[in-house]
Amino acid sequence: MSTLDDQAKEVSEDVADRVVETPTQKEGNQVDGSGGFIILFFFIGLIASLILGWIIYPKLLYSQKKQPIDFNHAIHMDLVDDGCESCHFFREDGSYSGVPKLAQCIDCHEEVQGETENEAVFVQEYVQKQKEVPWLVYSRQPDCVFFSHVVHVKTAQIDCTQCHGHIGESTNLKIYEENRITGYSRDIWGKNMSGYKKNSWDRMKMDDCAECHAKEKGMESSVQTKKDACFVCHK
Amino acid sequence: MKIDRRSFLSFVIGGAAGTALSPLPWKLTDDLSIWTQTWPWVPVPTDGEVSYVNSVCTLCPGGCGITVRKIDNRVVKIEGMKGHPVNDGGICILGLSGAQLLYGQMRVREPLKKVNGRFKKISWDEAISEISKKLVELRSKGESYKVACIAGSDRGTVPELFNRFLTVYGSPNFIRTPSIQDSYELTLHLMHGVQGMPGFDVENSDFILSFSSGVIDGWGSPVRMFKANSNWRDNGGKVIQVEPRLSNTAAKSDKWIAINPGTEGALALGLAHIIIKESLYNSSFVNNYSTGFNRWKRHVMDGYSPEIVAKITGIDKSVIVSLARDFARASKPLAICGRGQGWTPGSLKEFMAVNALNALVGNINKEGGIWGLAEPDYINWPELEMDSAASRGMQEGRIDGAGSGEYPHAKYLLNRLPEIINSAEVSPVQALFVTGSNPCYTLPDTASVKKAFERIPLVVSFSPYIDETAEIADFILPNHVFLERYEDVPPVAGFQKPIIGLSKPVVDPQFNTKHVGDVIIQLAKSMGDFIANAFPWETYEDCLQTTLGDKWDTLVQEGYWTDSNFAPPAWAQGFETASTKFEFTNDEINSLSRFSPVKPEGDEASYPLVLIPYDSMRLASGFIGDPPFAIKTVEDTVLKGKDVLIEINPATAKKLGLAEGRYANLTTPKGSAKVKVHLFDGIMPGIIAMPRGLGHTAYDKFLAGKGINFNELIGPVEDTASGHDTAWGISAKLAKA
Amino acid sequence: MFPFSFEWVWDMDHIVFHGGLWYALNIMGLGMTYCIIKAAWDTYKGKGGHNH
Amino acid sequence: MKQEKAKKYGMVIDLDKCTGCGSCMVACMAENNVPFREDESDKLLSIAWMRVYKLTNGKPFPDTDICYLPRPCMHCEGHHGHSPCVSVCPATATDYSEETGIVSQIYTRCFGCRYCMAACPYHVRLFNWWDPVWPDGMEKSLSPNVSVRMRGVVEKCSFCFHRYQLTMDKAHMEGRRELEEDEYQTACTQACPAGAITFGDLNNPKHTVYRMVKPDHKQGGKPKNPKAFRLLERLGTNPKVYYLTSREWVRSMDDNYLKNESK
Amino acid sequence: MDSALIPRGVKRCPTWQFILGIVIVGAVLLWGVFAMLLCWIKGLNQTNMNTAYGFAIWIWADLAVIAVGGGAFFTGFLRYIVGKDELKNIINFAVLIGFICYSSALLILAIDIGQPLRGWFIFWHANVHSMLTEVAFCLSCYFGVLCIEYLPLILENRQIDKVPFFHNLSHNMHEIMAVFAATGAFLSFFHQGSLGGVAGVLFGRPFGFREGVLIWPWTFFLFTWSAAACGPCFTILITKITEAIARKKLVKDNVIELLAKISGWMLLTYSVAKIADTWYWATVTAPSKGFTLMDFYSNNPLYGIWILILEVGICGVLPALILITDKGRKTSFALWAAVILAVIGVCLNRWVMVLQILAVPVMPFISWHMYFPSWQEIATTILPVAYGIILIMISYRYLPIFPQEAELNPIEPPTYAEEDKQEQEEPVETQEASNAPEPEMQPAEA
Repeated sequence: MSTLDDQAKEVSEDVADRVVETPTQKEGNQVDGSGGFIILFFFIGLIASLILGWIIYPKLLYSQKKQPIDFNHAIHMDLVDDGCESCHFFREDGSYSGVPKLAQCIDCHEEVQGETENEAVFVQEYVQKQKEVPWLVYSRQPDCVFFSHVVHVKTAQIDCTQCHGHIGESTNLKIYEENRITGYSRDIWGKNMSGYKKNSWDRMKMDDCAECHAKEKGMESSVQTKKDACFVCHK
Repeated sequence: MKIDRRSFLSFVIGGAAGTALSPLPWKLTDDLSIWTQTWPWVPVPTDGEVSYVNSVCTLCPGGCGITVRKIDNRVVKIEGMKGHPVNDGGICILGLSGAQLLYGQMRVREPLKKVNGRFKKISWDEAISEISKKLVELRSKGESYKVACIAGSDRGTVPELFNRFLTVYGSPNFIRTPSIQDSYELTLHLMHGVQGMPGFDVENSDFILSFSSGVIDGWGSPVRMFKANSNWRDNGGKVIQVEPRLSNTAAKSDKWIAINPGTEGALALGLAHIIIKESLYNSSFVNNYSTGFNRWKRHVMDGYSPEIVAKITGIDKSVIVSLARDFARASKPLAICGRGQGWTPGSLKEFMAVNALNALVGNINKEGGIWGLAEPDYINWPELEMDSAASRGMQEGRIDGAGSGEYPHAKYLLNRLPEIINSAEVSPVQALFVTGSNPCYTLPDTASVKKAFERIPLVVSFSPYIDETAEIADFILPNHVFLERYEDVPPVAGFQKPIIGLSKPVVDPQFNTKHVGDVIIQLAKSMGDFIANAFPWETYEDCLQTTLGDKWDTLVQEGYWTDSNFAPPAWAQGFETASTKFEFTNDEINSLSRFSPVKPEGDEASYPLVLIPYDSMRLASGFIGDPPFAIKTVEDTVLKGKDVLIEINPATAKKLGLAEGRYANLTTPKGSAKVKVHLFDGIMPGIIAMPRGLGHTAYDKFLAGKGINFNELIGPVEDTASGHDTAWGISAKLAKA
Repeated sequence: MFPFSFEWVWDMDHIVFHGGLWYALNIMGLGMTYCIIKAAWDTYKGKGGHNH
Repeated sequence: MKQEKAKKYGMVIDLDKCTGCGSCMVACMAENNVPFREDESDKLLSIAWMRVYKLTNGKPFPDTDICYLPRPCMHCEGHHGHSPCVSVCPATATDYSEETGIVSQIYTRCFGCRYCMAACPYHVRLFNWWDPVWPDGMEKSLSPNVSVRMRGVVEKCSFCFHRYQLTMDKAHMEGRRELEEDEYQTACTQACPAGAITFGDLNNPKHTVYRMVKPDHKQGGKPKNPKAFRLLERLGTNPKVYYLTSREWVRSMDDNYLKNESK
Repeated sequence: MDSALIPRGVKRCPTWQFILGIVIVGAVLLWGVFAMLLCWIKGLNQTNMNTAYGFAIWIWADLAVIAVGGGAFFTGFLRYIVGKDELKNIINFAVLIGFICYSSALLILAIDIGQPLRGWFIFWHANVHSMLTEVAFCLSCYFGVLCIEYLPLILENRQIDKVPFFHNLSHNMHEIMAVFAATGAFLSFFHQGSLGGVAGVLFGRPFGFREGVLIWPWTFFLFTWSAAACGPCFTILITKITEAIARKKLVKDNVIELLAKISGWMLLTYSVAKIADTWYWATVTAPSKGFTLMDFYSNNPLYGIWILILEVGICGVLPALILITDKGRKTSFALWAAVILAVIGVCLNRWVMVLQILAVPVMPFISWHMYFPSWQEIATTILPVAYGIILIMISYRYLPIFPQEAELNPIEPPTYAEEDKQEQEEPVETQEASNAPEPEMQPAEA
């Protein structure tokens, strides 16, 4: 951060210099100055801005947040019978429970299990105080989105990894990178700033939903887009 | 190395090119637009598990079943309960706004005590002990009868707890707020010999003759009446509305008959005249199951010929005659009365005249008719043991004079109280409890009500909301709102079957409030001895559960209990009068003053117009004020900005030089107000109408300060027969402002 | 706007509309590019300035 | 996945039964997180997806009559889904679904040009002139099923589409693809104490609305029911909200007519 | 002080006068900017728009400003495509006016939309069936063209022109200007039309709706036509005003007259078409939707049939007749009156096609909607006027906008080196046009 600030200052000082200089230069300067020199400056500008845009900007844009508890999915997966749905279950009305509530955790974690420090903190800070864990949800979508897990998981039989990747096999939770402007996780735009994605779970923007809907569902119910209607994924 | 202008320009161009090739501008643009979609100051409702809780709405006496939709522990929406005998899924505008009365700004969030004119926080224990001390002091002075309680109802455990407390404390002054219930109860008592409330089998009637009753404007149990109205539409039932103004009921009725206000009783007697004259009455009922017919007939035949009635009511003679014939010839005709939503009792003789119509056509105690429903009998608490102080206090007459002297039949006469207090040297009421009511708003002549209340040294309000009465109280001990508390809901206004509902806590109390039942129990316990002993329950919930006994489980599960086998008693058994017959008249009735149209207060010369109130479903005018959603739906021809619009016939307006939307000064003998004018063809010339439910000074910013409270402009007019308030309007003057 | 955006449909409406659009944008873009490059070339060749 | 038969959700409102009580309006507000402000008496600034108009016959006392006309979004089908508003939206923020017949409005897409408001003759489209504000604590009554609209966008009645989504979830959970008639009902329909509103699939012969306004092909597709009409049908908006009335003067207000035209 | 920047061979007012002018107009501009910021920060509740008036004065201003800015494309079209070479003497100014009009239009749109930060959705998520999309695309593109056309003018500033690259760039751009102009004309044809289409496609609004060909309603063509007719009139009007204020002739009469003549014929044919359109609409289109013509012009306090007569007759046919006659064009008063009427006419037409559409009740049980703009709306609408005046002041002072100026107003000593003396240069660029003398040009020589 500090480096950028400094740079910015330098640049602005440069500008100031130039501005003061300009009126004094007058016509005399017009003829000199070699073409190569100019091109060099072009490249300096080009590279500086590329660095700014590709490297510094992402650093500035995302804040790094640690999860309150470093949850180990892998361990839990070994212990449960029903895969992801053991904890991330469906309610009877077809709604999806999402991130488990403390009440579910307490079923097993009434007492400290194992010896990790994480576990101790969890039981002390949350279980005993009956406080919900403020999990940071990597896949949290904007409020305007209606995502039906039941349709995707039960009806279309889509594997959880298709969107969520292999988080179920992870032993710890990665740093949550929050977009300072939008407040959403970096996982929505994708780790790659250019928006390039290798895996189906690398990005969770509307176009990714639309792409799959066009391919798999082949609906043409929208009069405007000849694709799936807006009021399918939006509320 | 010299950096000149061109180099710099080159640098800038390079920078621009690089920036364009980097994600910065594109992602920033995208993110900024996402930022506008998730502005931090726009709330995002949290998701959670959906659950539904069945309960009963107690915002009005309608007793509708509600299904409350919750997300985790939040009330998100209130819906009508499907299958509930009263409302079967339907719900009124006030019930729908109920969640706003739970979370709104009008809530009193903790017990408050007025110190030097301003409310200060106080703990529950302190508040109760201070009140208790004051009560003990009064009692020890032998002034226990100077304690009074004003309640919105006298049925159900909470009013009964108050009543019990007062009794064992030594005061007969439990007072119910006035409504048409007073008049109907008296009518039933005198004519049917039944102690109880009327049940109207409106659903099965095929001809409704309504004397200014707001059948679909909130009369009775509103949702039930809406449903009945739709039934009539489907099944060919007829509704005739007799009313000076084209109310929604009048507009939706099959025929609207405009009548001079206050003369409805005369019309009823006029109809009776024709029915008798043309022998259209049900002779089997009249001859075998009624008494006093001939005596009453004379009175009707002498005084109420169509010509006379036409003159009094302003209705064409032929209309009266054909109406009488249609009514009598319908298979299940039902005449009902009580103006608007029934907030004022009205003239007893008018009620009796209307009820006599039902008797004439024999539509009493049978399908599609009216019958008396006995008082609910589920509250069977242990006999009270009274000490001498209590007995002494109970022997004092009621402060409002009800039940003795001039007013032998009235149970409660709250309308008389302000005058009594204001005219006494020292207020005869030294301590006042107010629960489930807002007399400083709902009683006529609010200025004198407030003045009287200010003369009472101790006023305790149990309102969960900061209403007008709470504002002038010395203590506010906020009750839970209906979504936070248990309470039994005794039979519903006008419902034809005995039914008990149970209001349940849907969410935990949001604030530091306490169930009013618990407060009374705690208060009693703090006073020791007989008083404490009269309340053998730990908590109100305990009391309620014990009281309801075997009905408790049904109530918790279903939300209501109803006597499904109930049928009205047959004509032979239906009347508990001395004659065991329906009594058109008897000595007692005869001794009361005769029917005469009630004149509005004020002289015609200075007040050439007549101001009447009207009720609207969109404006809660009872002890609860309109929540934000409800007030939002009020039309701009009723309320514009902070101004109320007065309905006036264009012809009358023209005479007064008033135009649509213009300001005018409205003056009555009781007060004056600046109002706007709304030209409305549906109102009789010479009459102006104003909605009830506006002009609150308390509540939240969404309601306070909007419009004028009709009750500020009217005073009570005592019914010579019963002592109840019978004012239906007041003389008024309207002038350009 | 682009064939990969959600709203794009391969139909006449889009082809005609965006065809026109891209045609205009290209003329402007290419025209300006031509002018700039030619101006740079001319300058390099020593044209312009006071002497015209 | 097999495509189900297209639905055409529509509404029939019986004006003879409507009492003008306002329940539908508040049911809608409470269901759809509609904001409220201190002064809502300027109805042209007030947001109410369902608005009840008060019609008068204009006759002097005592022949005056009034009738209430609840007006949700008509979800016009127009010509092949080109309702007046859908085709004009420059950013595809509003759309017509052939699957349900519902005109959708996506608040996060809308950038507030208000062209759709100019296009809609029913004034069902409402603009958020202000930031929505819930006094402290009142945001607790907000429903998570409907997104809250920010300032600067247009909103309108959605036929409570979120209810469709939720019941569809339930159906999928139970392995069904089709909904029962009573499973998906709008908030106003459910709340109406007079039972004046009926909602359902106009394409489904099993649904009540279908029977109520069944088209008569001999009459050019107008409903057989002589009491039925739609608002401003002559404009070609092809709305999916039908009204029933037995009053002739109300009927004459369903559209604009020239003097010499007989209804 | 700024003499080095002033073009050769012409005289300009003293700097202090110039700055004073800028400051006065600048104050108005700042007022507008303040109102604009209010609208952005507090939202559109600052306006008097409402559910009935989703479009209001801004959209009218937008349409009007684009219509009168149509002079740029049409003059360009005549000059470069048709080959009316004389028009090269006014094309610069036409371009400048067009540039001002279009940039103002874009600015107003940016204020008008509820979510300015999402404005780009109209491009990215374009719905090609919406006339507004067409407007947005063509408007932005054409604004690009105007920038391209305006750029060489800037480059011709005495100082900038000294830079060989800029000189060459300007030269090269002139070389292929015909291509740009053609593209501009193409784009303009569509966006002027689409603006008409905006109203014409509203089949829920019988007052605005028109039949047409394919996807284009008749208003599409009428708008293009009227912009082509009235745009040049506005160019002439502003030229005349500028001349009046500068108190010298800037464009030769034959140029003005040529443009006026073409405008006149355009306006006449437009008026005929408009009358035909109105006739068809009043007798066929509207009645099919249950409306008579008078339904649209009665029962309200403002919109009467006078508005139609004023628009089509007094501000349409009348100026057209003046402009097509040689005498009319040559009579100063008549020319002034004609161009003013034509401009009023086209602005009135745009008002009617935006605001009257919304004022007319469509549901039979509602009444007319009346509207008056809030001060914020007025200020933001005046903002572009102030901005335009400032831009004209600056451009006139420093750029060779009028190629004939030097010829028409020769300066005594043909050298210009000593600009310090101010002679009796008239006060230039005070925005009051009203008190300027009749533009019977007295060449401003000593």
